[in-house]
Amino acid sequence: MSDKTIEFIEKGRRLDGRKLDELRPIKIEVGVLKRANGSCYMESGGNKVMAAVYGPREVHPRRMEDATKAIVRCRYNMASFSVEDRKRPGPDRRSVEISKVSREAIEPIIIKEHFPRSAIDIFIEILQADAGTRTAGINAASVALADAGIPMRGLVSACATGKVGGHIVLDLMKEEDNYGEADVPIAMDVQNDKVTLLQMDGRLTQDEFKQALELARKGCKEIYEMQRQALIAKYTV
Amino acid sequence: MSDKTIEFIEKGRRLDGRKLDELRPIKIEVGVLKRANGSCYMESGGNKVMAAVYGPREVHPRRMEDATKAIVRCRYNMASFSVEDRKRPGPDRRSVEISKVSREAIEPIIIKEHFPRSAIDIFIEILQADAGTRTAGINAASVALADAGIPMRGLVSACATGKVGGHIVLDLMKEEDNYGEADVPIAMDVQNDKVTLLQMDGRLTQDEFKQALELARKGCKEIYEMQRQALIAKYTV
Amino acid sequence: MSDKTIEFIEKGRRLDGRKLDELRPIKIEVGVLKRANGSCYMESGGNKVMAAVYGPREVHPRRMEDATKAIVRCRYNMASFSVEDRKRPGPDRRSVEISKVSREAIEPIIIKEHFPRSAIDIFIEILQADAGTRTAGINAASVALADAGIPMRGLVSACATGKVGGHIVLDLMKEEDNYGEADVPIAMDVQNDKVTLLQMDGRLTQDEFKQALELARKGCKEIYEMQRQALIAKYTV
Amino acid sequence: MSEDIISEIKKDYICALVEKGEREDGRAFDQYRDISIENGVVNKAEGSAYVKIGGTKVLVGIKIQPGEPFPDTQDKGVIITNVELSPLASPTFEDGAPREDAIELARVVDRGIRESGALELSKLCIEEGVKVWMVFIDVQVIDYDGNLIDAASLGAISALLDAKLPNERYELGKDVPVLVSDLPVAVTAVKIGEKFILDPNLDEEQAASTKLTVISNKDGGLAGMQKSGADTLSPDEIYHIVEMACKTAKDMRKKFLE
Amino acid sequence: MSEDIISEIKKDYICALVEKGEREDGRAFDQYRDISIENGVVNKAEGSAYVKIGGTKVLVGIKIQPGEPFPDTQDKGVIITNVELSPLASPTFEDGAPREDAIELARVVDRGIRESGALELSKLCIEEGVKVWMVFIDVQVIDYDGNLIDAASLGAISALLDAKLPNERYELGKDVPVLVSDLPVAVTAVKIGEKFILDPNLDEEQAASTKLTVISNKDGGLAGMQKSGADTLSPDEIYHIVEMACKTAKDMRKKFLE
Amino acid sequence: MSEDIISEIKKDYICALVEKGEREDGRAFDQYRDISIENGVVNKAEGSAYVKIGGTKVLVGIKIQPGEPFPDTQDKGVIITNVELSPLASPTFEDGAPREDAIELARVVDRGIRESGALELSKLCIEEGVKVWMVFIDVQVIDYDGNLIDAASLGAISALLDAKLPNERYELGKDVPVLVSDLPVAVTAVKIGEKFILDPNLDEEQAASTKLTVISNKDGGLAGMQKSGADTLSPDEIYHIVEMACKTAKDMRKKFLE
Repeated sequence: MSDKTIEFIEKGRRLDGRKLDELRPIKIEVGVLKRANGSCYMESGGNKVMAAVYGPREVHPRRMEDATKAIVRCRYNMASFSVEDRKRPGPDRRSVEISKVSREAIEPIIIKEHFPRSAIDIFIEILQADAGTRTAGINAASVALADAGIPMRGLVSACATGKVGGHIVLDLMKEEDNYGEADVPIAMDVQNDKVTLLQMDGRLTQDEFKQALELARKGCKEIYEMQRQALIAKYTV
Repeated sequence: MSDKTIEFIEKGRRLDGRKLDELRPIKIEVGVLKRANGSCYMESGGNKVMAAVYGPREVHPRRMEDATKAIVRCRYNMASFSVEDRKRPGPDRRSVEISKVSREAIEPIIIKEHFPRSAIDIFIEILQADAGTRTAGINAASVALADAGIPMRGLVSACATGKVGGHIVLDLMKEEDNYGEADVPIAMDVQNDKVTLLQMDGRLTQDEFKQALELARKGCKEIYEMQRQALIAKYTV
Repeated sequence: MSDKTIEFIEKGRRLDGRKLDELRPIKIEVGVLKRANGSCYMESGGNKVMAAVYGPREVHPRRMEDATKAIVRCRYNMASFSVEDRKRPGPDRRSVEISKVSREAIEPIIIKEHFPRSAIDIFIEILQADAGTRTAGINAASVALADAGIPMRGLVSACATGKVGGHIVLDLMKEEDNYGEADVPIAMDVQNDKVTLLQMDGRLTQDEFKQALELARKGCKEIYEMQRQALIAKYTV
Repeated sequence: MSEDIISEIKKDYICALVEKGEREDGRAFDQYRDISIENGVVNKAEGSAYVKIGGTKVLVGIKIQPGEPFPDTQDKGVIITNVELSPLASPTFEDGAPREDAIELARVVDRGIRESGALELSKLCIEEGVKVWMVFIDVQVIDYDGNLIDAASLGAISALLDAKLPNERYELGKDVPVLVSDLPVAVTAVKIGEKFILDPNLDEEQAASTKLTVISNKDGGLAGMQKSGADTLSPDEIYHIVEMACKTAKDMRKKFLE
Repeated sequence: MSEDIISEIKKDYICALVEKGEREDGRAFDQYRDISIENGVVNKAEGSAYVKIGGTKVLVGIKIQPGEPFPDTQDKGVIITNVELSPLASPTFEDGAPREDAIELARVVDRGIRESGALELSKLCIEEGVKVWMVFIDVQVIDYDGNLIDAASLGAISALLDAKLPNERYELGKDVPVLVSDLPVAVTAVKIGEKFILDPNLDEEQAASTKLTVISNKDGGLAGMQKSGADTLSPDEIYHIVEMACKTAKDMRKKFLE
Repeated sequence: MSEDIISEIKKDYICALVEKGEREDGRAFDQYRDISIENGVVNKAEGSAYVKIGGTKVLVGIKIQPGEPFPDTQDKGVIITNVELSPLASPTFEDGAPREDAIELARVVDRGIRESGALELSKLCIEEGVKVWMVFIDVQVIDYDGNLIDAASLGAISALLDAKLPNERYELGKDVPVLVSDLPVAVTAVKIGEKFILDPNLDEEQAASTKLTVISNKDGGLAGMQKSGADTLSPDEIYHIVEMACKTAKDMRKKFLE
């Protein structure tokens, strides 16, 4: 978040021509990988994300297993070439945190009790990054879980809202993320109107935050619809 | 150890006004932590040290356990902000060595046979460092063990002696440690007059070494008395 | 491999006076270590190599064991002082690869079925390096295995050939390795005329490669004879 | 945190209490345990704060040293926040690589300081493109009895208020206090059953299904949020927590930071 | 790769097929699965290639940045090749330190590019002794169904053909394509029983006792070889593979790289 | 060192022998096993020594390279000592991060060289504040049959006596011998029952309850001490060991270093 002067909004349109409450274009492909039990490739603006699910499968190391339910693990990773300056391979502090909050964003909708002593592993690879990779990853992972046939209470849909040039906008692009005033990534179980991921960076009044959350609700609903359509298209004969 | 010219001793007094055989002020607080089974906070000159003891408890990993007695483990650590130049978190070679010699200094007085297949874990955190952290840590750990109710043959009491400006002195302060001629950290089971830690850096004649060890004996006795008083104060109704 | 102009071959002789198909002097000592089950010290040109074999012994960690045969492990390591610029201790990517290909070069001749659920560990230390350390290490390890009494189908013998100044030559020395056109390390089970290690760096025509492989065959035979003699000398009363 | 898992009985007991509007230690739902802060406790640090919230104790030390700026912020100082979950503080903290808990904790504390504008990074520039102040915020957890994040955040801002730029040591003039432009305070609520309580102690933290930390500024606005834990929150629940947190933060700020 | 170990029955079946001159998926012994390459798929990379060989998928990204030359090659650019066996790509790829497989794979791909002369390192010098181009070849394995090495090698050279030197970004003039001087192609054969087949799929790879990768250049000459696996090869078997590999590489080069 | 733990019977036997004034291999209590030192064995190293004490073998190599001085000792060279417990040397040495034994060993050897004044660090300055000699003392343990510390210490000083400053390689003039100003020798005693013996072999080391290493200089003074192991020593026992060690060191110095 910085104070660099950019005219983010002109005549109700953003730098890329979007309206304030408009998502970037989204493309979803289901079941694209051979080895994984479930997978999803998703593009969202300039983000390109691959998610894969393995499981339910045996837990290694054994001492991590839970006798009453499946454990869920998640690894968010950025490919070295996904960002402007090459990223060193391997986890850094940022990706460890995102792996954790992504897992916690997804876990509530998984019916873990069906698979005691087993693991459900979610892998998210960011192949090209353009602001909003964590929410894109959660969206893809949610579809990949469905593709893997993991029993779920619904889907998780995620997007970021934020404050840019004084306005609350949906789905921040790179410049808005870098130079905007606040960034609020949110994930929801849309069918039950429940928030599963909530983070906030930057500065907002309480009122602005409410607006941001309401806008995210709208965005998540739209994404949910696209996720559902992609799954239907895949699984309808 | 360097040859920098400092007038360490003038009229029998040291830089901070102490006599040659005088300890720095010591403050001991017993049982200061809630979670640990035993704990001790100690100040000794400019050193501030916290020690905690956990155990006897299960051994992880299991293959380390001993069927005939408890194993003792010790971790000496310096907080990043405890020294002039910030220390990177995590163990370095120095702290690995000090952890080892501290453990070996303490182990002889623990009656390990009482607790087969279990572990006694000693954690020493240096919060502020001012020469003599290892001996301060051992002193605190010894009291923390007693506070944890671990059966012991006595207490371990430790202090450093050294050679400064040609004199054998007790309990080196920072400048004496940096620019003095020799440093001899010693720990003793005072009641049995046995040495449990002995290291020496720098150069001493055999005679000087004897003087240094005798002086340390005196210092350890004084510290023992203070440790005992602190424990009595804590446990007397 | 570089294009630096060196006159590698003059009147059929190389920089060190060797003929094109001539090995550097080799010295083999069998059973030089007390603790290892088998060992071999070998000098080959300027290379000084120690190999040790431990096993068959229990496998740690247990999950690596094979119920039908012994597992073979191999660690190739260069001492910090073995090369011109001090090498940082510990494995680097090069040594991980060489450990793998060395293991695979040796494994085919070991009769692993004799020792289910056990491990045979091969350790190779390069004490002085002078081009051809991996083949020297394999030669030493092969003798150390025999010294350890591990049942084998034969011996593995290894050497490098390469292209230097337009000629195919045997057993590259440092300058030839650095500035020559190609390098082909090869290991063979000479008695059965089978190749167990084959790598190639640089550029060769198919015909040149055949020449290189034929020359390596000759070199391996000579080395095999020396390995055999060393073992006979050691084990004949 | 396997060893920290409290018995199902204890958990049920806490849930039942909360259901009835009560807490184990008699506190109101929005009531903190006793808080104390001691500054200037580490003389080798440029600033320090020893914070106790009930049984939870953290020591925060600030070290400030000159260093190189990042290539894309040549005229700004650098903040580096680290949390050490010392094994001294809990039977479940093990030696070794920092766990995801420690990393999340450090990053949330860091964002609170950074995003609130508490430190003006441009004031920490010594020579543009060459030398800037590196501000290390090191949180040493001493005793873990729940709600680390509020303790660590409070310790961080309090230690910064205590800190001086060590100009003299680097021959840059006289030591001056670090300029602190805002006073972010983190307040954490956890969900137990369908209720929300502030400042959970360890047992309550174990019994909770999820938590939400809200960091707010002097002006009452938000400077950061972090939901943690695998349960959901409805938008209304979130608004409720935000309101409760901002109100409580105001009291804490007045009492401990102003 | 324990979980990848196919059942003995499956293995016997594959061996029996090969013995009869057949393959599971009906291919001839020297026939590859369908190959496709897509370039320019990652806009943050200076070059990229998404390669599919049957079910195997790898994404190769080229990043090019200025850096310091090595002390002994002051006038030469630097190539750094890395392979990530993402756990996404196989149930047997675990998170953590790179395994010896990944390291071997990266080093063979690297040597193919380096030794073939595909990149003229002296053309990658910006200022002798001070600044040269660092060319990072990062191979991300996306789906692992056998024969990674050929896919990774093909992806590496294809991504280099797609790559531009980012002169503009570093104020060094206009962006220009990376100069690629040769087109090395890796072809891998595995030994099943006494036969040799190219481009093994995962099952065939598991059933094989050893493999040999042969990298050849535009002029039909060899630019690298690597035997892998704990079985032997006779000299004649090696010559047979080399010939088969060079011929196949020529076809692949014409079809995908020229 | 679990696998190294000798049987209780063996241990009792050794203790009983020592009690009677005898040792397994017939040595007197203050008698070393055969010692041999070979210098100049590694031509890539600036100095080297291959030391055998009975079955124990260590190879010490000295590498000397220019580098930057530490900020607080701008006019002094740098000594870096490292010990590798190669898995070649013992069934109990595993691959991986250095164990506390290796670290302690390296640090004691290092202090012996450093504190004795054997190397005058100010003579290792090339250009104050800019460039100094970095002296790497690398101890490779080849065969572990007890008393590593004496072997490693002896190897370190002997390799330094063998070492040359590689001035020519760095265009700083002619190569000259490293100036060695003192000859520290480490002598280690172990306690078995109530007795003390020098130079324990592996079995004796296993049977011992604690040990004390005493490093002494040419002038007979002490230059370092390290007690190791979880048993106690009385002051008188310590004085006894010190005396025995200094006397023995004098003989070893004369025989192997002067």
